[in-house]
Amino acid sequence: MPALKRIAATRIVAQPQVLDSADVPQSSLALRFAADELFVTPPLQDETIITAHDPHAILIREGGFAGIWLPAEEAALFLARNCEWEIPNGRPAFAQGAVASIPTKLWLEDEQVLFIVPAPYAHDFAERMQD
Amino acid sequence: MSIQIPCPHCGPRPIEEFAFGEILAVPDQITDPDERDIDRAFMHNNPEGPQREAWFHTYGCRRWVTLTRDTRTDQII
Amino acid sequence: MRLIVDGRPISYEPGDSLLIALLRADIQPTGGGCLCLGGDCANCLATVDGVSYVRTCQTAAKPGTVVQLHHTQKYPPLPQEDEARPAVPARNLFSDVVIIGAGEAGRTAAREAEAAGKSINLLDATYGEEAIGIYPGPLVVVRTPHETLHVHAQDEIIVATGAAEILPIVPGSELAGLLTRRAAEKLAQAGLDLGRVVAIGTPPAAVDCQLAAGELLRFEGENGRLHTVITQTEAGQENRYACDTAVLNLGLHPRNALLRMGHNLPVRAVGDAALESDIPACPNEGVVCPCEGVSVADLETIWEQGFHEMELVKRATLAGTGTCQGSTCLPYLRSFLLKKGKTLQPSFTARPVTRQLTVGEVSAGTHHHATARTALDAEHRRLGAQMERSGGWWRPWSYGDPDGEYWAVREAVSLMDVSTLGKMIVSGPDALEFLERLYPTKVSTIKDGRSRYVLLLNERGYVFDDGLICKESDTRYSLTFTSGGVSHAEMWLRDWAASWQMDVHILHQTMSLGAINVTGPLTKQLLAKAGLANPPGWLAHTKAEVAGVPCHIFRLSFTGELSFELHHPAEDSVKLWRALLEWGQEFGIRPHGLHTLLRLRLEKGHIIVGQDTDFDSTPRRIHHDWAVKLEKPAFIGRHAVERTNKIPLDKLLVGLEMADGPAPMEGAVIWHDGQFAGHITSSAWSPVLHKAVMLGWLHYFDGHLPETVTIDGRSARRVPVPFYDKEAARARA
Amino acid sequence: MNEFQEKLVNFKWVEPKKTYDVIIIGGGGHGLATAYYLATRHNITNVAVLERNYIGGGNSGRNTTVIRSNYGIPEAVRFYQRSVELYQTLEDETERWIMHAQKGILWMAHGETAVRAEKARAEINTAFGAKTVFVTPKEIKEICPEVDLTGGGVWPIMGGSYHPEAATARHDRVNWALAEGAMKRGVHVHQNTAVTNLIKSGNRVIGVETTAGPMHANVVMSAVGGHVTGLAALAGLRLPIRTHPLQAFVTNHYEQKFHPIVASTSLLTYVSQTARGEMLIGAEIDRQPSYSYRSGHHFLQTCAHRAMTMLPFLRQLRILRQWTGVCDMSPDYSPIMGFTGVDGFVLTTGWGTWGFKAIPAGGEQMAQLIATGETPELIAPFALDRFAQDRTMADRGSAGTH
Repeated sequence: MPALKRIAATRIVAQPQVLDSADVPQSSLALRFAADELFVTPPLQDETIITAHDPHAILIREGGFAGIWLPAEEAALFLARNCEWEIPNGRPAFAQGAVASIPTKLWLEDEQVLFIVPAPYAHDFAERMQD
Repeated sequence: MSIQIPCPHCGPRPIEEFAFGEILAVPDQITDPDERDIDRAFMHNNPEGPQREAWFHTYGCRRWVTLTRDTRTDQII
Repeated sequence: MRLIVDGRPISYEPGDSLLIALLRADIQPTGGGCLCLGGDCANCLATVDGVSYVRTCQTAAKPGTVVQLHHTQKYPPLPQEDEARPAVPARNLFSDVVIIGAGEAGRTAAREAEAAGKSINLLDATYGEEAIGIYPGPLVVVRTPHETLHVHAQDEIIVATGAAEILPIVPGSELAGLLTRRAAEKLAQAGLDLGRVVAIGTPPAAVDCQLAAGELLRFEGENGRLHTVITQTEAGQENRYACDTAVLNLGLHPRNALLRMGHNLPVRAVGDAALESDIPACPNEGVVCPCEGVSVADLETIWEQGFHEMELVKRATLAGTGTCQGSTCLPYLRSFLLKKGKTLQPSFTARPVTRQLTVGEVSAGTHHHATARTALDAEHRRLGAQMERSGGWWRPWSYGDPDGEYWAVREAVSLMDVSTLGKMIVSGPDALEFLERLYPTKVSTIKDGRSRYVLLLNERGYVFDDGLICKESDTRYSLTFTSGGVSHAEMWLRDWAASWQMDVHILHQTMSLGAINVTGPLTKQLLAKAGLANPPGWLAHTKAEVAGVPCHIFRLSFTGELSFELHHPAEDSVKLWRALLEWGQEFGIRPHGLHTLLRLRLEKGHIIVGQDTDFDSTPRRIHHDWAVKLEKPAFIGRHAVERTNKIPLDKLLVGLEMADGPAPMEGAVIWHDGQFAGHITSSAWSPVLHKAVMLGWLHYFDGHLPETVTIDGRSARRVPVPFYDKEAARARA
Repeated sequence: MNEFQEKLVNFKWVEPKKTYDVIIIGGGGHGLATAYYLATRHNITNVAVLERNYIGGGNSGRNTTVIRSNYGIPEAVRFYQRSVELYQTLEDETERWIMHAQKGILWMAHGETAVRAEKARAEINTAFGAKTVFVTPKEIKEICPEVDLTGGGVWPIMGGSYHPEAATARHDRVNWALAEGAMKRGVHVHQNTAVTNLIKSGNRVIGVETTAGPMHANVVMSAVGGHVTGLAALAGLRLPIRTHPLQAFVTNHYEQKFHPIVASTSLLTYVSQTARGEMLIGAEIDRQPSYSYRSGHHFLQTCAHRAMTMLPFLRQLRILRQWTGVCDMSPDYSPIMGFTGVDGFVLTTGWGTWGFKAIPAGGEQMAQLIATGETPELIAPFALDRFAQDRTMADRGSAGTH
């Protein structure tokens, strides 16, 4: 079975404008789950980039998501079989919604695609990737 | 796929990704506080036509989307 | 190249459909009836590779295909499941325009759309792409021989499905040897010998035939085969034409079912599919609906019985409810009703599916709801746990020895994976005000580092969830909810935060945090060994490392014994679990499952929302008035609680015990003086108390609650809860 | 002619009168049954049933025809058991063939908690007159050999409840038998007659405006299905009703071999075979309220998938058609019957997904209520004012099921 691995990240809930202008390190992957929610992997070293602007921001060490990279072609086939909404054309792109009936986040690059699901669904997701 | 709900954060997604939430409204003509309470707790406008609704994007951003849907056609206005 | 038909091999030519192959071998699939070769009629059905009702004209002949004919007047048997049959995959396609039908009209529409810069998907039934329905989206679902396509249109769907030929319904139309004009042309092209051909109406191209004069009256034949066509001239004279094949051109009716089911969707028809239907004259006799064997005489009878609406005629005769879904009979039904009722009634409703599709094919691309697994799922399975779905999660029901698990909690130390517990953080300047309005308890009196058990009420004043509020600071609280209730609770919180325009942040972290409950009288010894020197006091919480894992530790007790709930990053769950199990060995540690937990908490009289509570459980009805502070000016459900408090109580959730004998079943009926008095919501034999203890709904009789009741024919007594450790000395030890 | 063609029913259509004793709005099962029982039990025949379309054209002709009484609360078990029994004698009484067939329903439990729930169902049913027993997987296999006890390896079957008196009948024929029975005793049934307003005198409803002109009556009853909210509003009533789609599909016809009705609350689906050999498969309501009557693909896809999980042989059956009704759902999943607080206006609604099985008992009881002016004991718990009185009738036995 394909192995999804837990992703070490920081999950942040903060004011949207603070997230808009957050100085997230270039090397990290920052995914905007919602207007007021940001997922950053690897975990933020310096939380003050958020807390300095929003003292009530919530930042947690987040290990509750699991992910897997697939080559673009393989990802496209899996998505064609299991995704009932249209994947954005641009690259890189972030998209989220039901894939194989599991809430899924996608980070789409030219050559590869990262699939992220809540870790409690990683087992079922892997099974569905195999089908 | 089916009816599409336009999620402002995630884009249009099939209705099955969302949980339904009606936006309740007690008519002004009900003035007795107890009657207003009962109305808000149990009664529905249940219109055949446009209805204000909220949909929670369970499979995406996990936030509420509000919209107006015509219950005769399921079209989102 | 051969097929197997009813156990007999027959050969076929490359490119043959199954029907053409059968006709080459002089086999009529259903024994007779006019064939259309267009996928419209039901006269070419057969069971193909185990699937019945296959339109053989739409199915390519392949080597080794097994065909069983549908014998007339008998339904095919229900199949056995063929384990080897693989699941059919789905494929999603997206384009601006979807065009159904690749005939001339469809191709023209495709050229126009492309010229306008649109992306298109053109579906061609001749390649086996059968559109079976149009749905909101808009979406066209398409069956192909290999997969089910979900073809999504951004702009519009164009129906270019053409028109079907009207079939004859006169006496004798069930004979073999009848073809529509297009069918005759296709067969001639495939090189079949049609014998002596008589044509009614415009004759087929490139087929030698005799033209029949006059109106079609009936067919005659022998052994199910046509030998004579009989027509009538205007003067009333009968003409007889001896022949082997009759070719009929009786008019067209549009294949517009897809268009009709697409009303209010961006769907339009082009070409023949957009035609108005020809309304043929309805003959005085003959079979109108070959699928269900409905004759003109039957229509006359049903009309006389008072069935006049199209839908009622359809339902009373069943005309139009067979495999072809009205493709044959609909024009004639309309014509008959026009004649009788003088008005042209609309076609009956168009419903999916319009073409052929199996249950397996339509289910392509779907999955069951996923059941969540905690980070410890594999640990439980490795320990031999029986897993149970509960609140959307897989949870250990028992590790095989419920009694051993029970005594480990009561007398030693035990672990339970409670990672499924709902968890959220609320933070912000309005956090306190937000929670005050949300919960019926007085949140402002919770001190820093303390937690409190709380109910969640809906606007009806009914309890819909429970959990804890844990204060971290004046502007930050962590909240817990039931495993099954947290998703709804998240919606609830976000909805109210928006409605009240509260300046708060909300984070749902159920899956981010694992949680292990360490419980039993020896818990402190174990935790000390694991590095926790100063565990928090009763209802306090603190952050500290346990076994090297950063934990948020909550002191509370659902089991009735000394308990600490260790919330920790989910990625550390396995490390923490294994460390505690290992270090706990000397204390006799073993994990317990839900089965044991249900019994432990029942002895303590702790309710489970959803099991012990009902849809209409006000705090008063479940004896939790203490959790509601009506002196607070506003909280959700407050008005309803006040209002319903004025109504005399009709039932109460109570504790019951039985002096001896086994525990009654959960759900058992409670009787009082022979009258219904309620039912049991939780029931278990208590090993520590040596009796059956229960929670149940008990009704009031004339304003009084019965003291003794009958359950299972035995006497039970109403008692206060908790049943065990009434002073909570053990939990607070 | 096929063996299932209606041969016995003869309708008598007449012109409407200006005045009736009772006007019933809605020519579905409940409206027709009320008229039938008014005529046969109370000799009240100056009655009109007004149907805006054709009789049985709403949910009465779109449901999945299951008759059962294995509900979760005593009041419901008693009421539906009355209906089960009335159905058993309806053919003899009307001398019409409603294709009543006793089949038994198997309710699958896929886990320990569900096993407890099905045992509890058996317990409460037995106490109040409905025959339901808990059955083991082995017994399930005997009753229904086609079941895959492993549930496709995903939803294993650990037991279930079996309710042998559960039956099916052909929905249209029930409507027709009741309509004809009422008509031949003098009741008027007017099709294609839509009610456009209620005629009131003060706070009292005294008649209806219709597309065929005004008609007056002492009692006006709403037996309207999904569209009840708009009608009740004309009487000044707000209802605790939301109108949801309910979908189902059938396969082509197969040899009559599949005997019981098989249901699963976890899988939200149920399966039976009709007298004509179609496999009939249904599900829970769609969650969003709607009056669109549109069939959905997601329903068809998931319902097919779930049904196959229990009954793998379904995989190879060809689907014939799917359809959608709209049903009036109450907040507590129980019906609402009786007086409304508006004089002259009574109501039967909240039939959700369980209206068909209640037709005879609902009609019988509402007829008694109209004839006597008093609420019969059997339906007293289902009064509209229960919500204000905090006496809701939440029934876990009705949810997820039909």
